[in-house]
Amino acid sequence: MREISYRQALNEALNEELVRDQTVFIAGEDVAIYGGAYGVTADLWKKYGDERVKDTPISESAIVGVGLGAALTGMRPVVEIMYIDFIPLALEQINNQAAKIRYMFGGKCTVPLTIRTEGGAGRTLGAHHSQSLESWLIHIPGLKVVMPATPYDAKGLLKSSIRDNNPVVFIEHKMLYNSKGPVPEEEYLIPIGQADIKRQGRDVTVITYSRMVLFSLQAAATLEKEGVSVEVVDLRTLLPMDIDTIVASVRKTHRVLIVEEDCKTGGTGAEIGMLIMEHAFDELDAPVKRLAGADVPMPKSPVLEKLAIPDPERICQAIREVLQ
Amino acid sequence: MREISYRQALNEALNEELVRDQTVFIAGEDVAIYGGAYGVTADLWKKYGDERVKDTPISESAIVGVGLGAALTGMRPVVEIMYIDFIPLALEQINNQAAKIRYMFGGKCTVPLTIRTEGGAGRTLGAHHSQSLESWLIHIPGLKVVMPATPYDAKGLLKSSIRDNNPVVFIEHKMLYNSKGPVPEEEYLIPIGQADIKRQGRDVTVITYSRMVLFSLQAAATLEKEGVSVEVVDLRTLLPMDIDTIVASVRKTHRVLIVEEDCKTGGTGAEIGMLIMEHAFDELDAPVKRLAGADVPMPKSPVLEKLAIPDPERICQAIREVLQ
Amino acid sequence: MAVDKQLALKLLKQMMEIRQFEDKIMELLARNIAEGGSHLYAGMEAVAVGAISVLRPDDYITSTHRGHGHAIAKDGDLKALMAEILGKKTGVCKGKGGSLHLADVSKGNLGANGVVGGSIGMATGAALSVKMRKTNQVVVCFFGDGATNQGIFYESLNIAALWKLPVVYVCENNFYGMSVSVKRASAVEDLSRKALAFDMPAETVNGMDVLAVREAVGRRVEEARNQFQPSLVVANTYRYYGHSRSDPRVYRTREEEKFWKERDPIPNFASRMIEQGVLIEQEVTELEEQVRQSIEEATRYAIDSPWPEPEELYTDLYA
Amino acid sequence: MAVDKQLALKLLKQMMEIRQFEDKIMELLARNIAEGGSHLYAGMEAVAVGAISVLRPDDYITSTHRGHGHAIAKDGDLKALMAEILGKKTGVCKGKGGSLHLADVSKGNLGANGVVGGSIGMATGAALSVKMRKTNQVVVCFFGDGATNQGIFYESLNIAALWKLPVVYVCENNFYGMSVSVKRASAVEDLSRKALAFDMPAETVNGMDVLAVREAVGRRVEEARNQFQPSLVVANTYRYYGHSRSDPRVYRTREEEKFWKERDPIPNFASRMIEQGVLIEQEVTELEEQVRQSIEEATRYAIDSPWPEPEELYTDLYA
Ligand SMILES: Cc1ncc(C[n+]2csc(CCOP(=O)(O)OP(=O)(O)O)c2C)c(N)n1
Ligand SMILES: Cc1ncc(C[n+]2csc(CCOP(=O)(O)OP(=O)(O)O)c2C)c(N)n1
Ligand SMILES: [Mg+2]
Ligand SMILES: [Mg+2]
Repeated sequence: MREISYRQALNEALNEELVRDQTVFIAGEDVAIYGGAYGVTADLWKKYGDERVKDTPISESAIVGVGLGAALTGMRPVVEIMYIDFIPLALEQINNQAAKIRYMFGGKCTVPLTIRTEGGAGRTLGAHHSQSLESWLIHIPGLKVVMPATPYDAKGLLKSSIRDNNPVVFIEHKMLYNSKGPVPEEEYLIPIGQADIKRQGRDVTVITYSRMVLFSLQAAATLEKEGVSVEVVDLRTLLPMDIDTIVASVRKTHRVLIVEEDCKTGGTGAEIGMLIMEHAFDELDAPVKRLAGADVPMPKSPVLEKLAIPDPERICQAIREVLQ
Repeated sequence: MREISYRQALNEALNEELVRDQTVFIAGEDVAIYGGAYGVTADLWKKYGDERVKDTPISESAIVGVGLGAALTGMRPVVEIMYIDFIPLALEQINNQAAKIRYMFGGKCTVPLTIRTEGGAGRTLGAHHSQSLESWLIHIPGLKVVMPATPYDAKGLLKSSIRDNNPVVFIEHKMLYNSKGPVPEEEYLIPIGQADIKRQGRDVTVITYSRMVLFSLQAAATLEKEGVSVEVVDLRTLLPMDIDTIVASVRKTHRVLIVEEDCKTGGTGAEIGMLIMEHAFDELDAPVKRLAGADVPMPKSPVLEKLAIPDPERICQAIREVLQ
Repeated sequence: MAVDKQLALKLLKQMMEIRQFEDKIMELLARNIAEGGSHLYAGMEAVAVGAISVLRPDDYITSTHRGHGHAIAKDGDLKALMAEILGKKTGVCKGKGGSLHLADVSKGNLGANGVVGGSIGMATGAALSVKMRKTNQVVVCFFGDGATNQGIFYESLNIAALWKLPVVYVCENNFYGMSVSVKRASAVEDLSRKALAFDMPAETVNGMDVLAVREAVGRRVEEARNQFQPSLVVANTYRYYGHSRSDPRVYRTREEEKFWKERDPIPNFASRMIEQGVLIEQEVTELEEQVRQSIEEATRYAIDSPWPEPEELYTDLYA
Repeated sequence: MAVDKQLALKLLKQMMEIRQFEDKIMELLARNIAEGGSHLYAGMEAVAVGAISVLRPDDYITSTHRGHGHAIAKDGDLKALMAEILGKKTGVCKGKGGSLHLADVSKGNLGANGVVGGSIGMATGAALSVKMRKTNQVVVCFFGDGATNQGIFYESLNIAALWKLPVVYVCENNFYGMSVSVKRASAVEDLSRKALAFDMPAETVNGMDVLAVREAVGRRVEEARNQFQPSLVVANTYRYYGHSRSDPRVYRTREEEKFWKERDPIPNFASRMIEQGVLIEQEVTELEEQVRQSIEEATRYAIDSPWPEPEELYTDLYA
């Protein structure tokens, strides 16, 4: 199968959905002429023009509000918030409006709105361009939250997100845009809400998502040489969470490490661990362990940034601890 | 000891700190002439005037921004966000600016800013006036998060929050303003970061905070008649969390129920449960259980609202389940 | 603008419906039949009724925390609205929204909103949608004077002016945002000046005069519909009740209240229509009685309606 | 405004420092010695230098994502700034802030900001603080044209105008917010019109002319200091480099870039000073060389400086 980048996969998903459905349009800062801060919307403006690929003012709150209004009235917008760090500017519109409106209105409307954004550290951009705030978003009933790790998942899940009749926050990772992987030429969709076992294993389960999937797979490969068989569960969707896949894996390995890049306290890992406690306590041979980002704003300094998030080596070490 | 209301206790705390420190001032919507939507700032404007008790425009983002700028430059502001539901409007300023600035600037400044707000359901106000979003806030390193349940704690903790040189979000509960309790005449402080055992017990620990402390105490009283001894831990501060008190209680009872009003997924209960898993797994005779708000926007209908949050009866039932 | 009998009766009826609806809710709140907050529209009827009277049924509105008036004027069903405010299963939002979230998307009402300024972005997006779908619809976006201090108000007006969207922003200036007067909250007292930041046409109109509102908004709606020209109309008006039930109204004087009540949009419009020979006294009295009956009916309906089933707590969340 | 030799040398020196600092960083980025993003101020020097030249040392500024220029003009230490941009322990923020968070509160620089518009509220609050503390200080708040589309910009200007706060808002209009031109982002091209919404005095100034900026901001700062009169000054200017390192600048023409480079604030100011007999050619050349050396020194210092210790990951969080 051909290999393309995560960026390219996302770009294809957008292009295909723009072709398929005339109600789809894109709006966000620098998405048109510039093609997106990370190049995800490259060339779409040339093809579809201002009418369907819209540069917006730097107005995050209104970007989501406008997307929501359009979604409520017959369109299927894909809006972009350039960095997840700026999601707080739009969070009132996401949390109070987009996610709640259908329920508040007694189910009498739909909100087919996709909000694309990106997160994560790794480019030494400091505290305002390196966050991972997904745990806020999983705390918003009415929303779906998708966070793909591979080009294949990125394409299939973005297409599903756009077609979903609910508001979806689709979170990319800045360090994945250049990563490559197999993506079929023919069309496919990946259902929202299904985790994927990226590597089968017997001794321990690593539950993770986004860039940390890649690091966890590296760690698993390292540990294989030590005779440790690591299963890597890529959640792909954080809300709704695929508890069945998680529990099945715990039943198999009885030991769990959760790896997340987001800072630890109040992170998604807490929810995952607590779900395991609730659904599979008796299956556990050891406490579930979290390896997460440090509970600090992301420091600029490259040496500190590396220490602030998990890396393959520390994942190995944490797995060893879980196995003891 | 005299008994006063939670509202009155807060009002006294504000008044005493205004007297004590000329750099303290209050700003927020309807805090001056009106005395606050829930009356917490009553009469302060008459005493201190516009200079120190300031009505603001409906501009949540700037309210926090202005508070932050003043805090950075020699003042000690207490700003109010009328409902926690509107915190998202100011979350960029809270998360990216107020909480991170000291760290980003290498420790070369302090941010003595208190943000008062209120949360919770119970008045059938619907989805925009009934949320409990504290779990977002505990996910912000650099912040402190305080959530008192009694008039005594409210007063002592608000005074400590105002004197703290870090940004503190102080979350009151709309159903507690009229509740009464003993509060000494003489001045006292309660340190931020210390949980309080509101009732000693042997058989099971209930970990909770804010209004759910009262419900949990009611449940404990009911269960006492059935011969069950329930310990009720009131966290009081959610960030930093008093893990020592939690673990000590778990060591004693070996069974835990977490009760929170906030909706379950991604809530504070997940963090508490996961901390117990990490610090006291071997002490557990049963999985930690969560009783939390329903994962839905708060419905208006009084019958549904009651079902959407824990009540003493359901707390009793959940405790019985933990004991099985 | 000439007013024929049919129109006069329609405008008068809607204003009476709103007034009596609100008075009834005040009563239900006092009797603890209605629970929770309710921001009442009494006094401001001419704004919603005048503005919405120029719209097509398929045009959109967005509303506010003070949304009963807009909902009624946008062809809302009195029974379903009253039931919603009580939180009943038969409510227009199945009891899940309540007073603060009255909505009926099928009738073009994109909803009341508990967040001040919360629907201004949405209105702007709906206007983008109708422009893209080429349906010739228009959006009227209601909000209060207080909302003009919210960031999203400015962000949205900028986008509407920049992209030429068919939306008319109607600011209901009742001179207070809760207790804070416009003078104490806004650097400009003439709120129409805020449109200058976007080169957007703006004007101020007497919001106690249903025909004046109708005329001004009518003109602006036509510009929006035919030329994609957005605009801001500030309607000066007054709310009769306190901001919410518990408000002792210490921030305003009884004289000021009296001043505005003398300009009550309902009797003033009625007597003008009688003077002009469009209506006769008896028609007005009959109409009032007819409205009284429909409000009573709606109230009975709402009170007698069942509560939502417990299972409904979890329905209607995802599509 | 008469300019004496000392002032001319100071202004020229600071502008040269900024330009050479930015050129050096471009070089360090290319050589992968500097990592991450850097938004460079080259081309815009006259704005920071002109505006800050009228301030007292204890006056405050707030800065932007493009903050090197402001930091240098506000008496920043070149070594500590350069070290910060490389993320070194000796940086002004101990390597924790980086380019996007350069700050030195002790010198009145309340910091660069990674969020567009993120410091406008803060500047307004600092102005409230100085007014309450009666210290007679003034705040100058810098932001870009793009930031004038952020809600908090309007919320803050309203509060400043309403409360009469001693703050001068300086909009650095370089005609683009990243790739989006003012024409494509703002309903008004004349950004000073945005102050009309708050009855705030505003004016536009040639941001390539350090003396013009100095004169305009100087006047406004005095109004702020003496009469608590806030204002908006729009300085039209241009950034020479792309928005960030990876920007191919497809959204603007090479002719346009040429037009602005012909108006370069540094040589233009230098020759004007020479023409007017305030400076002589040689002084300019010597100054340039002196600045070159200090930038080299700062660079060497920064490169040779140690990284933060691992423990520092957890320090400086809480007071
Ligand atoms: C964002 C936000 N802040 C505060 C409130 C609390 N609140 C509800 S109504 C109101 C006043 C609104 O004033 P205005 O916009 O003038 O509308 P009016 O009530 O006068 O009709 C306030 C402060 C809110 N609902 N939303
Ligand atoms: C809230 C926010 N949205 C988007 C960005 C990404 N971004 C960084 S700089 C920039 C353009 C800013 O334009 P302007 O305010 O004109 O300043 P300039 O870069 O031209 O100096 C954008 C969109 C950001 N940093 N913050
Ligand atoms: Mg009002
Ligand atoms: Mg710019």
